Amino acid sequence: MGSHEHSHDHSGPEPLAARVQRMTGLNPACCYQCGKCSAGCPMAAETTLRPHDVMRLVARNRLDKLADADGLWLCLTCETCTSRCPNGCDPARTMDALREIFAAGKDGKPPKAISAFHKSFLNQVRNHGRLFEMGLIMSYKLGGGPMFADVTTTPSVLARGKLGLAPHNVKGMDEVRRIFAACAEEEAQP
Amino acid sequence: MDATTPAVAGGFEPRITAFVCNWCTYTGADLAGTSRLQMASNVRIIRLPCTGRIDPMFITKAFERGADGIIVSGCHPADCHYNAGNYHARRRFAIFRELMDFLGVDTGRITFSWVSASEGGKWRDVVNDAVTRVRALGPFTDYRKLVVDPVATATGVVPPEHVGKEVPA
Amino acid sequence: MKIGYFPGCSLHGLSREYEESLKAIVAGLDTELVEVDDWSCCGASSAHGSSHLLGVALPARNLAIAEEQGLPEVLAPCAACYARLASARHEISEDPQLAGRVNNVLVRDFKNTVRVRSILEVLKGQIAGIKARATNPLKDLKVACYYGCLLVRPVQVTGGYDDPEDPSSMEDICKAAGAVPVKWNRRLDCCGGGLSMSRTGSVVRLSAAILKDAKAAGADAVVVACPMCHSNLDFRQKAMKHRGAWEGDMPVLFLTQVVGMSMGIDPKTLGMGRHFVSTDSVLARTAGTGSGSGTGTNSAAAVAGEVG
Amino acid sequence: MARIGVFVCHCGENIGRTVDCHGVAEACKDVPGVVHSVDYKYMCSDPGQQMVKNAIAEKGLTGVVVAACSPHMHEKTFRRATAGAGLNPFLCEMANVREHCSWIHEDREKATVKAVDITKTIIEKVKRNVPLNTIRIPVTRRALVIGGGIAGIQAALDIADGGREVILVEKGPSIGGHMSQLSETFPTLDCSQCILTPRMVEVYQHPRIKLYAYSEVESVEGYIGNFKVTVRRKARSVDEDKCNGCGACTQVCPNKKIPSEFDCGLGKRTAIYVPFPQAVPNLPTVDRNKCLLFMNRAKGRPDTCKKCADACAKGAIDFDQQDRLVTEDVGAIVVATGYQLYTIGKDQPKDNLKGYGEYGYGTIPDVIDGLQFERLASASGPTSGKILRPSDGKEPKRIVFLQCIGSRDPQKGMEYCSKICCMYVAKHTMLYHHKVHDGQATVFYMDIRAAGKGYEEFSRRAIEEEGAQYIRGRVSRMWREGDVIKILGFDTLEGEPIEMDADMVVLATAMRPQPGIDALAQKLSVSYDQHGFINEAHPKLRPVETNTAGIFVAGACQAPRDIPDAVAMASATASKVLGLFANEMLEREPTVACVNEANCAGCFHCERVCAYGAVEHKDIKDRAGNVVRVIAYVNPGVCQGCGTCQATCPSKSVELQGFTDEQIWGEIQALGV
Ligand SMILES: Cc1cc2nc3c(=O)[nH]c(=O)nc-3n(C[C@H](O)[C@H](O)[C@H](O)COP(=O)(O)OP(=O)(O)OC[C@H]3O[C@@H](n4cnc5c(N)ncnc54)[C@H](O)[C@@H]3O)c2cc1C
Ligand SMILES: Cc1cc2nc3c(=O)[nH]c(=O)nc-3n(C[C@H](O)[C@H](O)[C@H](O)COP(=O)(O)OP(=O)(O)OC[C@H]3O[C@@H](n4cnc5c(N)ncnc54)[C@H](O)[C@@H]3O)c2cc1C
Ligand code: SF4
Ligand code: SF4
Ligand code: SF4
Ligand code: SF4
Ligand code: SF4
Ligand code: SF4
Ligand code: SF4
Ligand code: SF4
Repeated sequence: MGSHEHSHDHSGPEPLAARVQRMTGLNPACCYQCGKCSAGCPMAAETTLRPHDVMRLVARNRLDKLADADGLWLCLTCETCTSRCPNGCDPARTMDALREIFAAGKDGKPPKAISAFHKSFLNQVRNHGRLFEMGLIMSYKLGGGPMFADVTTTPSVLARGKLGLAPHNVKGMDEVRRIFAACAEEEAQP
Repeated sequence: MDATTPAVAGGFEPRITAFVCNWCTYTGADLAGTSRLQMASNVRIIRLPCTGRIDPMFITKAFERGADGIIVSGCHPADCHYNAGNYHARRRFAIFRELMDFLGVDTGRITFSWVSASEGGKWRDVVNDAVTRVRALGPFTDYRKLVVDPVATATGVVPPEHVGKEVPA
Repeated sequence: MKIGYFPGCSLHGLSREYEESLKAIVAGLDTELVEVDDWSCCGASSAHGSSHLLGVALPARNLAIAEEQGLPEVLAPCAACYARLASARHEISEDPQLAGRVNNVLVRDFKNTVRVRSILEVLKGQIAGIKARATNPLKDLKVACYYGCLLVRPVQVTGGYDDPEDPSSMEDICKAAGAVPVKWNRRLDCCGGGLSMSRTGSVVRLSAAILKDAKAAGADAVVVACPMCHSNLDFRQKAMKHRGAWEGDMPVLFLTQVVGMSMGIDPKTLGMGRHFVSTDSVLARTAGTGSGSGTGTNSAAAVAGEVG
Repeated sequence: MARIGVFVCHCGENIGRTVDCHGVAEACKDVPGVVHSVDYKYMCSDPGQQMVKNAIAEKGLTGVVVAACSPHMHEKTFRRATAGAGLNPFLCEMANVREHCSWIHEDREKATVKAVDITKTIIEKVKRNVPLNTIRIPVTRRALVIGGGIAGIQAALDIADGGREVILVEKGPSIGGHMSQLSETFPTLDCSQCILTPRMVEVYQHPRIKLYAYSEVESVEGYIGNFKVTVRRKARSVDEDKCNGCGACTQVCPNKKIPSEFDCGLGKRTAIYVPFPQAVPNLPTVDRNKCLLFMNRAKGRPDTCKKCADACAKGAIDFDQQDRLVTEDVGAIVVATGYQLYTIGKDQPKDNLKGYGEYGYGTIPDVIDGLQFERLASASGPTSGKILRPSDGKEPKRIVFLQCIGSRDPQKGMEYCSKICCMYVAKHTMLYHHKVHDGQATVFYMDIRAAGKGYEEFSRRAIEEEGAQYIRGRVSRMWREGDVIKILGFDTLEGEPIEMDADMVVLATAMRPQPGIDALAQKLSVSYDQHGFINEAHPKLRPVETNTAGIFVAGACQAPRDIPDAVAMASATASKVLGLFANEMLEREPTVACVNEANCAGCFHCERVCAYGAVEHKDIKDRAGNVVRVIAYVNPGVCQGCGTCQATCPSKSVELQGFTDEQIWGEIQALGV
C-alpha cells in the first residue's frame, strides 16, 4: 500500500478519500464531475461505474458502492481519462489505488476471471522473473479463467513459433522473489 | 529596568510591544475597543503604515529596552493596503525568526499574526494568547545575545551611527 | 549510437517478430542495442493494480541494472513496458519517499538516471537514416498508424516527445520508409489491452472498431508498435469474425517491419510469416522496387487526396 | 529644545471611568520636554480645540499630543486646530487611550499605567516630528486612452464630454474592437453594430478627442499628472489628409484572397482594405505583408502593381510613408486593450502540448469558435447572416456548442471561468434557432453561469422556449467521418455515454488578454496577473485603478468582461480621471519616502520592493557633468507611503516621512522605563 510515514492519531478508520489521497498524492476533491474522462473511456459502455463515478464515490467515501461494482476491474489502464482530465485528477491512478485496496482482500473482491488472470500473471513473474506465456495460459485456465476459449487457437500460436514450451528463469531470481516478498511485507503493515 | 521589576503581587506581568499596521490590525484593535472586548493590559501598540515598514531591528531594540514579548501583526496575505508590503514583511520575518532561533532566543516570545480591520475578536485573542505564553516563559533576560546586529548579520551591512541614537529632550 | 534495450517478455514470446525486425533494422541504422543484463518482467498491467510498490519496483530493478551498466537511456519497444518503465521513472523522480522505499526493496543504490525511450522516439531520431536506406520504398502501401493508448500519453510520463492528442511521429517514420499514412480517426483508441484473455468480448468490440476505421480510410495495413496491440488486432481477427464484428483480413505490421521492408530486408528475417493474418498482400504490393506494382490502385485513388 | 503640550481627554465617562485622566496629565508633566499637560472633559469640542490653540500661542509649543480616541477618529480635527494656531499640523499626534485602553480594560490602576505609557510613546514620537508640507503636483489635464474597443470608446467619450481632451490610441486600422464583430448581443438581442456605430462616429467627430488609429504606444515616462507618452503612428501607406474614403482603391486590388481578420478567416479581403464598412476612421490600409508591391520590394524587385494608386483620384496612396513617432503630454492613462480568444488547434504551438487535438479545431473545418459564429450570424458577415458551415456552405441541421473550452481547465488551458461564454452560447442557440427553423442546437456544459440582470431569464428562455438541448458533461473527443462530425461525450445527469453526430460544432473558447499586453504593462509599470490580465489596485474597493497612480483600467483587459461590465468600468475610469483633473494641482499627504543622497549606495533594493514603481534612478554628476554615482530617488507623486523601502534599505538611506527610524526608536525608548 501507499506510504506509511504518516501516523494517524485519530481513532476511527481513515476515510476513503484521505486514504486514496495518501496513496496517490492526488486530491479527489479536484474532480468537478465534468465527465470528460467517462466520455472517452473505452469501457464506459460496458461498466456500471465510469471513471467520473469512481472519482465521485471516492470523494464521498463510498467504499461500499465501489466494492460492489465491476468498473475497477474492467478498466484497461489506457490512461485516456487521465490524459484528458482538465484537472489532472488521474482517474487511472485512482483506480490502481482502489484495486490495490480491494486486492488486499479486506474490503471486497475482484471478479474471479480477472483476479485469476492477474494472479496467474504475477505468479509467473514471481516464479520465473519473466512471463512464461504458456504457463500463464495454463495456470489462468486452471485458476478460474474461462475454460475453452483460446484453447483452440493455442496450437496455431505454437505453430508460428510464438510460445515457448519451457520457462526460462532469470538469474537474479533471488532478487525478484525478494522484491515480491518485501512489497508484500510492506503492504501487510497496518 | 531589570527582570525583577515586574514581579508584583500577582506574579510576573510581561511587557509586550506590538508593531501593527495602520490599516488592518490597528483598525481591528480600534474595533475591539468599540466592541468593548476586554483583554490583558500588557500590550503597548506602536502604529506603522504597513508591516512592510517594520524593521527587525525594532524587535531587537524593544527586547533590549525591556520587552518580554513582541507582537507583529498586519493585514492578511493578499489584503495588504499597499499590495505587497506584508509580503515583503513575511519574507523578512521568516529570516529574522531563524536568526532569533539561532541566537537561542525563544521564538515563542514573538507572535506573528494577521488581524484584519473586522477582526476585533481575533485581536483580543492574539493579545491574550501572547500574554499567557510570555507569562509562562518568564521575564526576558538574555537580550545581550541580541547585541549581534541581526540586520548586519543578514545583509552584511553595518547600520550607520544615527540609528537608535537618543535625541536630547 | 549505443542504447540500452529492454525487450520485455512479449518480444521473447508472442511477439518475437517484433524483436527480429527491430534487430534487423537497427543493424542498418548505426544503432547498437545493449540488452539490459538479466532483465526481468516489468509487471505489466497486473503488478500496479495489486501493489503500487510492486508496480514501481519491478520496472525499477531493470532501470537500476541499466544504470549499473552505465546506460544513459533504455529503449522499451513494447508500449506497455515503455509505459511501466517510464511511469516508474517519473513517479520515483517526483516522490523521494517512494524512491527510498524502492531502494530498500531492491537493496540497490539506484539513482534513477536512466531515461526511458519509446520506439517512436528512437526511430524519430533516425528518420534521415531510414530515408537514406529505403532502397525499397513502400510507395503504394497505405498504412494506418495505430498508436493505441500508452505510446504518447499521458504527457507527464512521456515528457511530451509527441502531441498526445494529435501525434505525428509514427506517420513521419512510415513516410520516411516511403509508405503513405492514411488519415483516420481511431489511432489513439484503446484496443482492449490487457483484457485480451479475461474478457475477449470487450477486446473484440474495441479492436474491431479500430480495424473498421482503418479499412474505411483505405489502409492496406495497420502499423503498430506494441505486442499487445498486435496480438489484439492480429490474433483476435478470427474471434472478431466468429462473433460477426469484422469481416475481411487486415494485415497488422510492426513499425519495425515496415521500416525493414523499405530497407529491402528479407520478409522472413522480419518475421512476417509469424502473423495470424497473412501479410502476403502487403508483400505482394511492395515486392521489387515498389515502382510499378499496379495492384490496389482503386483504393489508392480513394485516399490519395487525404494523405499527408 | 522641544516644547510639548499634552492634552488628556476624559471623553465624558468613556475614558474617565477607567483611566485617571488627571493622573495621566500629571505623570506626563515629568517627561523631559513637556511644558504643558492638562486634562479636559471633551477635547474635540470647540472649547477643547481652543485649549490647544491657546496653549500653542501662549506656551510656544513645538508639538501637540492629544491623548484621547483613535487617530482614525479625530487626528484630522486636532491637526486642523494645530494648523489654525500657526503650528505645522504634522507636529500634532494622538495617543489612543480610548479604543486601545479605557474601553478594553476594567482595572483602573492598570489602565492608568497603560494610558501613561501610551501617551509617553507619542510624546517621544512628537519630539522627533518635523514640519511636513502637503505635496502639490501640477496636473496635465489631458488623458490617454489605449485601446478603441467599447471600453476605450466609452472612457474617451465620457472624459471628453466632461470637458477634457483625450488621445485615443488604437492599434488596429479601426476602432470598435470585438463588439463590432458581434451579431446581436445578450441579454436583449439588440444589434451590436446598431448601438456601436453611432458611438464610434461620435468619437471621430468629438472636438476634444484626438484619434490615433493604426498606432501603438511606444514608451511612457513620468508619473501621475505628468506622463509623457510617445505614440508610434504606423504607416498605412495612405495619406489621411488626402483620402476621402471612396474605396476605389480596394476595388481594384488584385490580391483578393487574404483571410479577413474581421471575419475571423471566414471572409476574404484585399491587400489594401478597410476592415469593415463602418470602420472609423474610414481609411484604407495597405497590408504590407500581403501587398504585391511590398512583396516585390522585399525581394529586391522593382515596384509593380500600383493598381490602387492608379485608381485613386486623390493621389492619396503613399507607398513610401514611414512610421511616425508623436509625443503627447497627459495626466492620466486608461488601459482598455481588451481580449483575444484562446487560439487552439492549429495555431497552438505544438511544443507546449497545450492544444486541443481531441476536438480537431484547426483540422476539421466545421469546428469553429464563438467569434466565427458571430460572423456567420451577422447580417453584414461573410454569409449575410445565414448560418452556413465553412466546409461546403450547407446549412447545418445539427449544431453542437461546447462550453468551457480552454477555460476551467488547469491542465491545458486557463483555470479561470471566462464568465461570458455561458451567456453567448445561450445567445448563439437562440440566433441559430431563429435562423434555422428545422435545426437542433445542443450544448455540452458543466454549469450555467448566468449571474447578471436578466441573464438567468435569458438562458432559461433558450432552453424552455427556444428548444436548445443542454447536456451536462464535457466532450472527450471529436472526429470527422464523411461530412459528419462525430462527438464522443457523456451525459453526467443521465449517466450514459453519448455518441452524437453534428454538422457543425462551435467551441466557446476562453477569453485571454491581448497579445503583447505584458510589454505594454511593463511600459506603463502596472502589474498583471499570471494570465496577463491587468491587476486592479484593490479587488473590491479600487477596481478600476491600477497600483500605479494615474493609470486606470477598463474592460476585458482586466478580466473577462461582457459589454455592460466593460462600459461600467469605462465610465468609472472616466469619473476617476475627471476627479483627478478637477484641480490644477494634485495634493498628497507628505508621508512619503525620501532618500538621503549622501548615504545611498545605489543598490536599489528599495526599487525592487516598491510595489508602486516610486523609486527612480538619479544621476549624481561631478562638476564636469560626468555621472559619478547613480542613487535612488523617490518620486513623491508616486510614493504611497508604505515604508517597505525603508525597512529594506541596508544603509538606512531612505526614510518614510512621519515614520522615520528616529521617531519609532523614540517610541520604543519610551516604553522601556
Ligand atoms: C463570441 C462572443 C460573443 C459575445 N457576445 C456578447 C454579447 O452578446 N453581449 C455582451 O455584452 N458581450 C458579448 N461579448 C463580450 C464582448 O465582446 C466584450 O465584453 C467587449 O468586446 C469588451 O470590450 P473591450 O473594449 O474591453 O475589448 P475589445 O473589444 O477587445 O477592444 C479592445 C481594443 O483595444 C485594441 N488594442 C489591443 N491592444 C492594444 C494596444 N496595445 N494598443 C492599442 N490598442 C490596442 C484592440 O485592437 C481593440 O480594438 C462576446 C464575446 C465573444 C467572444
Ligand atoms: C450574505 C451576504 C454576503 C456577502 N458577501 C460579500 C462578499 O464576500 N464580497 C462581496 O464583494 N460582496 C458580498 N456581498 C454583497 C455586498 O453586501 C453588496 O455588494 C454591497 O453591500 C452593496 O452595496 P450597496 O452600497 O450597493 O448597498 P447596501 O449595502 O445595501 O447599502 C445601501 C444603503 O442605502 C440606504 N438606503 C436604502 N434606501 C434608502 C433611502 N430611500 N434613502 C436613504 N438611504 C437609503 C440603506 O440604509 C443602506 O445603508 C454579500 C451579500 C450578502 C447578502
Ligand atoms: S476525473 Fe477529471 S475528467 Fe473525470 S469528471 Fe473528474 S474532473 Fe472531469
Ligand atoms: S484508464 Fe480505465 S477508466 Fe480510464 S479511460 Fe482507460 S479504461 Fe477507462
Ligand atoms: S476627542 Fe475623542 S476621546 Fe475626546 S471627547 Fe472627542 S471623541 Fe471622545
Ligand atoms: S481611392 Fe484614394 S481616396 Fe479613395 S479610399 Fe482609396 S486612398 Fe482613399
Ligand atoms: S499595390 Fe497592388 S497589391 Fe498592393 S495594395 Fe495596391 S492594388 Fe493591392
Ligand atoms: S462562463 Fe460558462 S462556458 Fe464560460 S468558462 Fe464559465 S462556466 Fe464555462
Ligand atoms: S535601498 Fe537604500 S541604499 Fe539602496 S538604493 Fe535604495 S535608498 Fe539607496
Ligand atoms: S514608501 Fe512604499 S511606496 Fe513609497 S517608495 Fe517606499 S516602498 Fe515605494
